[in-house]
Amino acid sequence: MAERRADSVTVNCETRGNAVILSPVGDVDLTASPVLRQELKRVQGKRPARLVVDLTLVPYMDSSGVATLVEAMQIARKNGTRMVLCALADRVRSIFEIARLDTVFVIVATSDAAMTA
Amino acid sequence: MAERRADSVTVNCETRGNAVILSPVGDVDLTASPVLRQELKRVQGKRPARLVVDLTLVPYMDSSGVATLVEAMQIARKNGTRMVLCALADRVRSIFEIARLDTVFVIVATSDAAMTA
Amino acid sequence: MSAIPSTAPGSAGPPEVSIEIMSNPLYLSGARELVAAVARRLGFPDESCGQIALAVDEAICNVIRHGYDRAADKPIWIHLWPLGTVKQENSCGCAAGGGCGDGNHAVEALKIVIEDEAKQVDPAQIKSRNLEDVRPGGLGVHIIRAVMDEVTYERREKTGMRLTMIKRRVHAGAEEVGNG
Amino acid sequence: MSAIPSTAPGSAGPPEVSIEIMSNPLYLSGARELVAAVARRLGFPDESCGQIALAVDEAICNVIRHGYDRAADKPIWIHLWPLGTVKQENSCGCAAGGGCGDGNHAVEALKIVIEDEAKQVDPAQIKSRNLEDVRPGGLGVHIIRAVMDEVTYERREKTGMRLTMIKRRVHAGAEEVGNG
Ligand SMILES: Nc1ncnc2c1ncn2[C@@H]1O[C@H](COP(=O)(O)OP(=O)(O)O)[C@@H](O)[C@H]1O
Ligand SMILES: Nc1ncnc2c1ncn2[C@@H]1O[C@H](COP(=O)(O)OP(=O)(O)O)[C@@H](O)[C@H]1O
Repeated sequence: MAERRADSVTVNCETRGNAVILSPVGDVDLTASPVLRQELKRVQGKRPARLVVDLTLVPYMDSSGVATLVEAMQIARKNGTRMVLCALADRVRSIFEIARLDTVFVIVATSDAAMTA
Repeated sequence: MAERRADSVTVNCETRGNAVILSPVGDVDLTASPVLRQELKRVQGKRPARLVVDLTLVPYMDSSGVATLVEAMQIARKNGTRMVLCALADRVRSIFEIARLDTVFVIVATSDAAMTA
Repeated sequence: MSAIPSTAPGSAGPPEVSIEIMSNPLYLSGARELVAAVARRLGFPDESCGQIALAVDEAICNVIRHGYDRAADKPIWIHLWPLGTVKQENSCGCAAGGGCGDGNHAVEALKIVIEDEAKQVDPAQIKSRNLEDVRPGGLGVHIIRAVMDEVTYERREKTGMRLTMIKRRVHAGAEEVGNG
Repeated sequence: MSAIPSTAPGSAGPPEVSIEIMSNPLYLSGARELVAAVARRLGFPDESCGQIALAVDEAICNVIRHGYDRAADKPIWIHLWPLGTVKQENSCGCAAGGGCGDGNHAVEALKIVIEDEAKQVDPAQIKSRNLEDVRPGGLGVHIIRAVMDEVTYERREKTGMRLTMIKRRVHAGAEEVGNG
């Protein structure tokens, strides 16, 4: 399995009440998305009430990253977890728009807003 | 003559009392340093008491940029202008250190400090 | 119809920049950063530079995943041609060590060609799916067509595939999706 | 003596990444961004990535300025070899669209070779000046030698020059300045 590596992407994880906040750091491309995917699987195994993916420190994402988040959303729906994305850079937001997924995901501006969205 | 171009480097210019503050925006490499050089020549023609080069928005500089600043410093000395560099990114500061010019130039941390250094 | 005729200045002759990488995802970031930096220097707006980087990334990912079935040691070539006139005003009376090269003035578009030696497929099979069906994957070709002005897949003469993409610097009107 | 023997894994065989650019300063930013991104992805610390970008930039500037006398339409080649073992763990059981390639684990160093077809000069003449003498210019070769671990200039077989630079990922001790 892919491990977390500073040279690809790092995924920070924080628990706040019923919510788990995952914050990937770095470009989420074909080398990095398996790392993010593994972290998502791990925290989703705990079936949190809320899963926030904070993209503040993700300057770039390609469709492999988007696919990873779509898969996580499907698991979240099955588990009854509220999944929210926050703090998307313009460049990252635009790939969700192009893929017409900007209305499929719950996307908010800040990590604070993500705790109540 | 080289013109200012957003796609290479832009040089903002501000006058504050006896001081002229030049703020290049962008990488100062072989394509950009002639633009910076022209601006330096232009403002040095006015023989200001103080010339501040604010490098806050310069993420990268190569030796052509350093050469341009050395030339400007020699003109400043001849003219009796106090020339100060401020707000160097680590990467930019290190090229001055490698070239052993970090003690030849007056280098300060902030643009405020540059007004009195 | 192509808005940039194939006879536009710059479209003939060797590419101005060529990259050859091994088909290892390790080199994706290098390839897209190069292409984005070249586009920025040619005067493309930031948003377009990001789109060009994304299209190149998606295209290389597809070569690695579909063309080479994830083999990491096969060649992928990326060639860049600025279309229009690249002024090569490459000297000036500047200080020793100073240089000059402020010369990108009339670039109209960037042509990007990505080639491989992978298996040949029917270009008509390289197409996007219905996006209404929300599921992981199946977005790459849609993204490439959405962000670039012209997109053409074809078989190379002997082995492998060739993808030709054009991004215009200034848009005449609404974004067109090329047909290929 | 070289700390990375020329028999180190990865030093034989074709380069993993090659770039060919026209000798136009327009393409400097693309070349240095690619090399920095590759180094970052191979696990080099940020400071080293910046140094590698700087050395590549200075070396290309010198080819343009001294080798080609600022002609903008001549070829310059940049080749990259990661030395040590590049794991090519390039598949995993991930979602459609997800990929894998987390494989750079034992890279010890990056070898960078820059070649041109310019005039041939005595490698001994490519040297830095006395830095005590503060004047514009004359810093490029000093910078290259200061930031890279090994630096060798040589004549190519027929035309042009070849510069071989090695940057180690982890430093055994103090920074060495290579002789060449
Ligand atoms: N470079 C390529 N070589 C061969 N087939 C390709 C290539 N690129 C895309 N395809 C085909 O087009 C389809 C759609 O690609 P894409 O939209 O990127 O989604 P995905 O790769 O997730 O299936 C792929 O499933 C594949 O059949
Ligand atoms: N690629 C090259 N081809 C030929 N000569 C070179 C090359 N690089 C450097 N030199 C020689 O080495 C000298 C020192 O180069 P450098 O330290 O970069 O300073 P500068 O270029 O400002 O003179 C140059 O003046 C030139 O004579």
